[in-house]
Amino acid sequence: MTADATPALVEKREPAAGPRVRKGSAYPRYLAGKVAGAAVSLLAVLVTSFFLFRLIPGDPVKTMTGGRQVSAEQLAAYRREFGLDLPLWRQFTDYCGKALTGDFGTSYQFRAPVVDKITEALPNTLLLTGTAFVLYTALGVFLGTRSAWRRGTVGDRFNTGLALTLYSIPSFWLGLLLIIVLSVGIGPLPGMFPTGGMESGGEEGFAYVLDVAHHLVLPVVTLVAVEYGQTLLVTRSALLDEMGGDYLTTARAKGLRDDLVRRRHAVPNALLPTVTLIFINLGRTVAGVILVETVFSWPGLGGLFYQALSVPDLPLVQGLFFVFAAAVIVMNTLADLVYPLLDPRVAR
Amino acid sequence: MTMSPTASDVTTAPLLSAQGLYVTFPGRHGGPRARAVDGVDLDIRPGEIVALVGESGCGKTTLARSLLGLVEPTAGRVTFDGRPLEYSGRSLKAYRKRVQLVLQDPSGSLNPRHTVYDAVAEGLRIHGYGGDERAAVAEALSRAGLRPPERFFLRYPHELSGGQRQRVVIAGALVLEPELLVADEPVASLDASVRGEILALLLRLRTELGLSALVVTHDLGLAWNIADRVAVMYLGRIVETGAVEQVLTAPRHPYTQALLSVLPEAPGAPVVLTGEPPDPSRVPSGCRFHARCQILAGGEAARAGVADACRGQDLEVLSGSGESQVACHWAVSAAPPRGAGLC
Amino acid sequence: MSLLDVRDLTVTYAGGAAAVRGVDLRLDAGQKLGLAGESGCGKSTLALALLRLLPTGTRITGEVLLDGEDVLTMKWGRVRAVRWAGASVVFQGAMHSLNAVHRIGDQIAEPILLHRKATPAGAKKKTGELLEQVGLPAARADAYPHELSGGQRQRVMIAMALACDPRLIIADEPTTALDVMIQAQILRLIEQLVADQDLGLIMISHDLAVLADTCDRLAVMYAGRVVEEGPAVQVYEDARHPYARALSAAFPRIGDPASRFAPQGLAGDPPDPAALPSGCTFHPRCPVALESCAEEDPVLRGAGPRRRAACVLVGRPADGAGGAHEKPDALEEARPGTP
Amino acid sequence: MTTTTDTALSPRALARQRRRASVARFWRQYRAERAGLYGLTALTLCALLALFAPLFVGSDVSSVTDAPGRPMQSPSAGFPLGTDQFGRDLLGLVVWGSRVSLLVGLLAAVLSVAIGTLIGVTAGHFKGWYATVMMRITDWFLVMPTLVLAIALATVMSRSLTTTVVAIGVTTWPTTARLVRAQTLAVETRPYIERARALGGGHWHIMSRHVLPNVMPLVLAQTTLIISSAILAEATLAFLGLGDPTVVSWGGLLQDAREAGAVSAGDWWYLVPPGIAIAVVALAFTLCGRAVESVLNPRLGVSR
Amino acid sequence: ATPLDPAPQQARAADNGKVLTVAVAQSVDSLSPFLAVRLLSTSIHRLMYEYLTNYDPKDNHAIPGLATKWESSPDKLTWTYTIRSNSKWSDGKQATAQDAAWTFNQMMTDDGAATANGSYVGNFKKVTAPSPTELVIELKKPQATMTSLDVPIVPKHVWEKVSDFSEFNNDKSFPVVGNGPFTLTDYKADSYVRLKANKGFWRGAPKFDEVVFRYYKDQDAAVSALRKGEVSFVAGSPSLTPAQAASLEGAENIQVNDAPGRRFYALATNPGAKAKNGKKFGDGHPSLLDQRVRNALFMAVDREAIIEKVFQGHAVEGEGYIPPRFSQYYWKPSADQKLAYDPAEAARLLDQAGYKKNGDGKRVGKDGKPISYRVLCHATDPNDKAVGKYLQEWWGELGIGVQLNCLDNVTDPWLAGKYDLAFDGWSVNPDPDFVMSIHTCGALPETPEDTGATDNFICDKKYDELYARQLAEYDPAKRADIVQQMESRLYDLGYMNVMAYPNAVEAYRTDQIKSITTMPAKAGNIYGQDGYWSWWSAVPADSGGSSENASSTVVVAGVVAVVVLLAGLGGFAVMRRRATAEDRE
Ligand SMILES: Nc1ncnc2c1ncn2[C@@H]1O[C@H](COP(=O)(O)OP(=O)(O)OP(=O)(O)O)[C@@H](O)[C@H]1O
Ligand SMILES: Nc1ncnc2c1ncn2[C@@H]1O[C@H](COP(=O)(O)OP(=O)(O)OP(=O)(O)O)[C@@H](O)[C@H]1O
Ligand SMILES: [Mg+2]
Ligand SMILES: [Mg+2]
Repeated sequence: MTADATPALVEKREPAAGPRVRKGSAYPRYLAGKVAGAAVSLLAVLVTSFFLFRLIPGDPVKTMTGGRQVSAEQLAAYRREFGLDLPLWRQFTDYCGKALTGDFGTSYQFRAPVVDKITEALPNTLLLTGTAFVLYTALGVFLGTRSAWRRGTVGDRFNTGLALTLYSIPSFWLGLLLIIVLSVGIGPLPGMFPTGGMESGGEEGFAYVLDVAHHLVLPVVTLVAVEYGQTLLVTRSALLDEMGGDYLTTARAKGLRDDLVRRRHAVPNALLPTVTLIFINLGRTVAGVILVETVFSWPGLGGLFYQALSVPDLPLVQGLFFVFAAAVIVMNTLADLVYPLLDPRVAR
Repeated sequence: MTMSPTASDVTTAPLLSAQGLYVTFPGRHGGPRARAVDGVDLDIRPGEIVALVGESGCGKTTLARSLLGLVEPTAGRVTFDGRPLEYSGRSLKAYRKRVQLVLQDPSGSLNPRHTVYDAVAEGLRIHGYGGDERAAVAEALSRAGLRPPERFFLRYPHELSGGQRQRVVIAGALVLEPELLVADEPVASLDASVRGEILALLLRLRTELGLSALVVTHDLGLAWNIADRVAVMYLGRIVETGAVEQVLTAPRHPYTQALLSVLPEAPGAPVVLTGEPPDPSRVPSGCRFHARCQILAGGEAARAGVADACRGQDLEVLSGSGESQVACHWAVSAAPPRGAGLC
Repeated sequence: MSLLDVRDLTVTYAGGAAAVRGVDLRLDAGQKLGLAGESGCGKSTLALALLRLLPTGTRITGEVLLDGEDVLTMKWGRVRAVRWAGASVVFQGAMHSLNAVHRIGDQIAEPILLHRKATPAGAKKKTGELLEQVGLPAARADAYPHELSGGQRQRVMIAMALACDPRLIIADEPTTALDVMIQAQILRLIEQLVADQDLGLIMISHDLAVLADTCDRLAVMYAGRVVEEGPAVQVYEDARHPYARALSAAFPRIGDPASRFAPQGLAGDPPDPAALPSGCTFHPRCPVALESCAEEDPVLRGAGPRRRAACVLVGRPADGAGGAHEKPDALEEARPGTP
Repeated sequence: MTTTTDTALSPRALARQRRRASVARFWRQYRAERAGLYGLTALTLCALLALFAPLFVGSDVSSVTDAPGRPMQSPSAGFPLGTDQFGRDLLGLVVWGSRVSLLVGLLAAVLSVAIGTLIGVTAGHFKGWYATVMMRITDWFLVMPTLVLAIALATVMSRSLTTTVVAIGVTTWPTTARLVRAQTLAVETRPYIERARALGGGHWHIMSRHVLPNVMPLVLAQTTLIISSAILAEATLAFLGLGDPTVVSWGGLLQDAREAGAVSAGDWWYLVPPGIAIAVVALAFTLCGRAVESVLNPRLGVSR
Repeated sequence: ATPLDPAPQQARAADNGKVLTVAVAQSVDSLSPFLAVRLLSTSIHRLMYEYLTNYDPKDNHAIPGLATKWESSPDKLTWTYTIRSNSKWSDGKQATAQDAAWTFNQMMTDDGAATANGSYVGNFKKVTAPSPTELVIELKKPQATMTSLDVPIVPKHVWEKVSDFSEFNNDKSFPVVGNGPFTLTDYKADSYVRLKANKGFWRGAPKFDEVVFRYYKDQDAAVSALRKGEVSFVAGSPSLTPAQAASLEGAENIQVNDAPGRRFYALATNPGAKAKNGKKFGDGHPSLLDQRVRNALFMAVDREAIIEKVFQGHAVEGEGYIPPRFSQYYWKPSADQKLAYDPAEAARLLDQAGYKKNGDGKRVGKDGKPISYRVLCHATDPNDKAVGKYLQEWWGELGIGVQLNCLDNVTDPWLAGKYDLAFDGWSVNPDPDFVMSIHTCGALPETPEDTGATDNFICDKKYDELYARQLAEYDPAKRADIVQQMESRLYDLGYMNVMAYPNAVEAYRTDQIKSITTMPAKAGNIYGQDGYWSWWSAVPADSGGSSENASSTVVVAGVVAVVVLLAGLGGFAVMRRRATAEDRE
């Protein structure tokens, strides 16, 4: 503002740029910061996975050879092969160095690069969790919104009650029951769905897609049932929080119809805080899918992890652990990155 | 009745004194540091009530907090009873037995989970009061006008009205028998009808206990109501100070004039300054008010030949003592103080 | 026919709190009515009731005649049409009254598109004009609320209120959270706009001094009821109701030696609308309460030319006009003493 | 409203009276939450059942050598829920299992919440590097997939109840820490903290007298909610065969059922009751937690 | 089998053929014959490749495989195999002695190639193929396994291109060239392995057109799949549970094959682990070195109860070391030698050995501390845990504490000798040499750092003498006699207490499999045979032609989709209606 500005009733001039940083300039920095943070977290996970699993009692090489007769030289050879003869810190630096180039070593039990084993199983897990994620998020948000808007009604009580109940059910148990009821079939109910696996094998083209979809139903239903409740509850309470908002009174005062007030103002605002949760949930679901994969024999990461732990197949365990944690980190970071694009209030 | 009952005379040694006080905060997003308090000298003598007025964000609260040692000044020092304030835990604790703070928001100042009794006794417990805690609490409450005190002991803050809450806060301060009360906007959140009671209480305490007080406010009427002396703050610095009658009836600084002119009661055309409160992280050079100064913009300063000084020449920090002073090139050079009456 | 005629309006919240109890108010076009009273006395409730914006479960009785049409008995469709086009509101907390995730331009344009069936381009143009009108560059339409300062946001609210050229604007504490200087800016702005466009204005505040300065007429509320009403300056300077009097005394006049070291206050707590005292609701705090005040709930009665007050000491039916003379003395004596 | 005017009360008595009053108030409000009452009733029943289990089932329910029935008997008058693969009475086992499941849930939740609260409060109160380090650690734990980490921990340590408790406790605290820290930060901005500091209160005073009581409701609600997830986690770990095989717990029963092939054999009585028990208890804790949360509404920081 | 139930899915049709689907619980570790060690993978290799010899399904004696006949030099150091000329690789090339020689040579020279079966060639001096039909193996010293070299012979011309045997998993390009009864055509990790019948197989084409091994992590899912007809055969891991067997027994069209197993299930005792160089290691409880203690412990184990309660009849009470299935070598203790279940006698023995009960009723060791044994158990084996519970109670009665150490992976404490007792079990081969050899002193590790072939560190002079004698004995009957003496010795020592011989409990659908060869043919098992007999011999049931399974899948999926869609639309409509009805405030 210049010195000879006439004190006027109202300012006509744009005030000089305040401390708030405009979107264009700050977002890249914010983005860089978040990405750097995520990278640091990933490194930390890398370190953890290395040391955590060294704590598993047992000599991996002896375990690997499964009690077959092996001479000390041969054992030493194996140790050399897997780099286990080096001092821990060397193993660690080697491991980190390789991991940074995407090489997690060779699985002890499968004799295949860990990365290959993971990339083999990852799409299956993603298919399962992705489908479930889309469904439970949609369902949770939809029902949560309805519940909040009709708070206190029978429908709301039923919705929240059901969500809480399903939320309290162990997923594996629900999966088992679903297998009994819908897969094996009880009473007059025929077994409609396959008992496990991802495909019957042998189908091609559209039949293959249908076959996989058919196999997908029960695991997805299980996941959706146990997961949608949280989204519902969070959406509901976020919307209830928003419903006291004065801006809704403003919107109503403007003469907007009730459903417009909800659609245009309340719900979008309430969903913002849920976005983070939704993303984080996806990350966690990827890691939490172990149980469902076990129950439904789904050929995904969960099953692989379980097999790897019992050996312990150190490289595979480490790789999988890294992937699980990375899923969470990546999703968290995505949430961080998306949030400011959606919510203009957040630091840009 | 124009003089306060205990109007302090200018020669007594100050009880609390700030000398060249600077407080800066780190700027946001790596921006320049915010100079919240930017060179303040201020004395408070025993038994005196000083009002610190100014618009929002000018640094009043920060100054008050630094006087209590709640923020460490970047430069300058605070002296209490002749001794500079030390920032070690122990000496701060001892200091805070003698100087008390009352905050703007009485509801916020009371822990919702503590009863009135606990809230008042808290200070005693912190300082390991040896005497009869119950009696002390009861006395402080009744002194603050909550009578009979026992009726309030077990109440929770939410069971009290705003005025009662503020009385509890004041009682909590009084129970330690402080020598100085720093009240940061003590009535800003209270209803108009209730606030008079609290102000009356402050005045009564001054008469009964000889308490000195620094009352921070943005309400000039409040200063007129209870203060002996007023200091007008602008952008981290005191720009005009003096006896209440003088400053509020015959303001010399253009800023004070503008503040007074926008009061609903004020005669004459209001001088509405443009824009928002200025930003302490970008204090203009020269007179810090020059960018918004109606005198400068209206050309009066140029006529007085100080326009360039206003834009480029820094002003001295006003001394903390009681006499009437103004930090304005124009007021100092050109205009003799206007009549003492209400213009 | 007056612009707004509120008759015996009573609002009871679902919990049983009688927030507004039989209020009568009139407002002519081009007139400015101030509504004062301490926190919780029902000012906002009254304002919301005028447009039926209160939450479901609230009981509203009486009549709210807006241009002769009763808002309370309208069909919802009509109510929505009246909202904003007939009467608009400037709410107190602009930060919360604006949707934080929409651009302010869109928020201003929303009612225009809704009520005026304007094209988006037309609405955009009008939005720009409105912003200029309240002293913001039209380009700021792209800003989000958080990018504006408190005063600017309050101006956006005002611009929004003007969007559909309403006949009546209800300003609910438009300046409370603002700094003195900004407060002055906003008040000037409102005054100017009202004068330019010949609108009816209801301005709500707890700052009697501000209202007296801004408005033509002034109504002072206490516990859900208007206790005094009359020309603004008269009510402020010479209130008839003891509460109104106490309230106005709480605003010291700088330079007035009488208020030096003599802050005026009113002892006691504001009443709880869910458990109101019997009789005159003010009697527990009233410095001049009579025995009968605990039983008799006085209605508004004439207290001079175009003035009304609800106090037994005012214009007792038997006393006729003479009553107006006695009261000031009686009240003067009853003033709470200064320490 | 508390308007007791007993004049001869010592501060201690006052404190006690105050506490009693606030408990009474809490209870009054809790009673209004219907779902919370259902949860509480269910919990009380479960707790009583668990406590007095030795009285009506006897500790020899889990004995395999003295098993009274034949393996895998379907429900009958003698065995209302049938028998397991050793011929033990399943009703007795489910009742007996409640002891372990509740105990593990409780201990794990207490451990988790204790860690979380400690870290949350201190990280919220002390700013600077301490908070940074603590929050980094928390974040780091937060991105660890809980189940995976718990499985890993359970694998690393020997199979015992302690392992289960530790594995659950150590993996679930970060959410509590974050919540508590956020709440602590919120409380720390309250003027009464400033007032306490101005009165001369030190860190300990502020944390113990102001912050902790104000985060307690949150912690209480959080504990209840975490117990529910800890019970689920215990069941999950046991189901994956990572529990102590020698103790009877609901998750362990489910795993036994599965290992015995009860699912495909259609022996529903072996599979359904433990699952329902888990779901009911988890639900009950969740309901209680939500009720507590809504009564104390820690987000507002004010108990009304 | 309800009216609505779509008729059990028939043997699946693909390329108009009969498919035999086998549910398996193990995942494939590797499809490379040089790397694979798991039972599933080696069984698949049996189907994919020919081995030099095979086992007769009736009595397990060696019969021709890729080799039509074989002879050894008198000193047993040179073995000459005649390779058949009617075996072709699936890419049309002839399988020759060169392929066999190359396979063995790779294993002898490349560490990677020796990973799985290196032990067979450790003693080989030289392997040559003088002609396409002649394979000569020269040994360093005599080797008993020369007619049971369980090594898949791979096609040289294909495998030559492999650079790193330790990482080549043979699962990238299909079909995989082989010469067994089936050809591997497809594999998806943790999903399925698909093999196609080799129509030109020399022994005759398999009856099924395809064999698919489908992976079910969960055994219950596999059993359910069998019930529904999704799979034709379920083996279980290691066998179906009693409850599953019981429920399947009543089911329509399902045959439960409860075959005498080839496994023994034992309780091994740590005899104080030591290496050949005399170094002792591990920390076995010293009291267990006293034979009376070991015997007492075993006498307190009620084997009948274990058979009845844990195995629910699907096992045979354990006595000698070798299961009765191998009748030739089967031995059982005489009445007075037998350590029958007798807790009182056990207590007496313990008292006698000086381990008396203290005031708390606990027996006290020589160190004055109450005795508590760590029992190593496999967390993945329900039987271990179940029996463990019984042991806890039985031995608890005796005054001895039991601490069950159930681990996913017991190898490590086991090899380190850090246990007191352990659940043990081996599958016995037709030739008992291996299972006998693991209890000789020679099997001990060279040093504590090595891993020996030993099972649980037993080293007994007398046993070793007998072992040496049976090695040199070529008369089967006499050799059997010596083996039985060894079993007797082992029994008396009490380090290896066989509790049971679990049956192999499997089930298959009779509406999909008409007949199938078990091994031994009379009361034998199907899955995990020492040959390819079961799958090669399985005859499809003649059901009404190929089933419409694929289409029924489509139908079901379609129905589901339609229902979901309708429900969604209906819900949406209801909601819309209500929304408009409630369009107030
Ligand atoms: N802890 C802090 N960190 C950074 N900046 C601060 C901090 N405290 C205050 N400030 C800044 O210092 C300046 C002065 O703040 P202060 O609170 O002292 O003003 P004030 O005069 O009390 O205003 P108000 O009337 O609104 O209370 C403001 O610009 C504020 O943003
Ligand atoms: N939704 C509600 N439900 C129940 N009571 C309410 C509700 N809203 C307001 N009240 C009560 O009604 C009374 C009047 O409230 P109102 O908001 O109208 O007061 P106000 O005069 O606007 O006060 P302020 O100056 O604080 O804005 C208050 O006591 C308040 O507690
Ligand atoms: Mg302040
Ligand atoms: Mg209001």
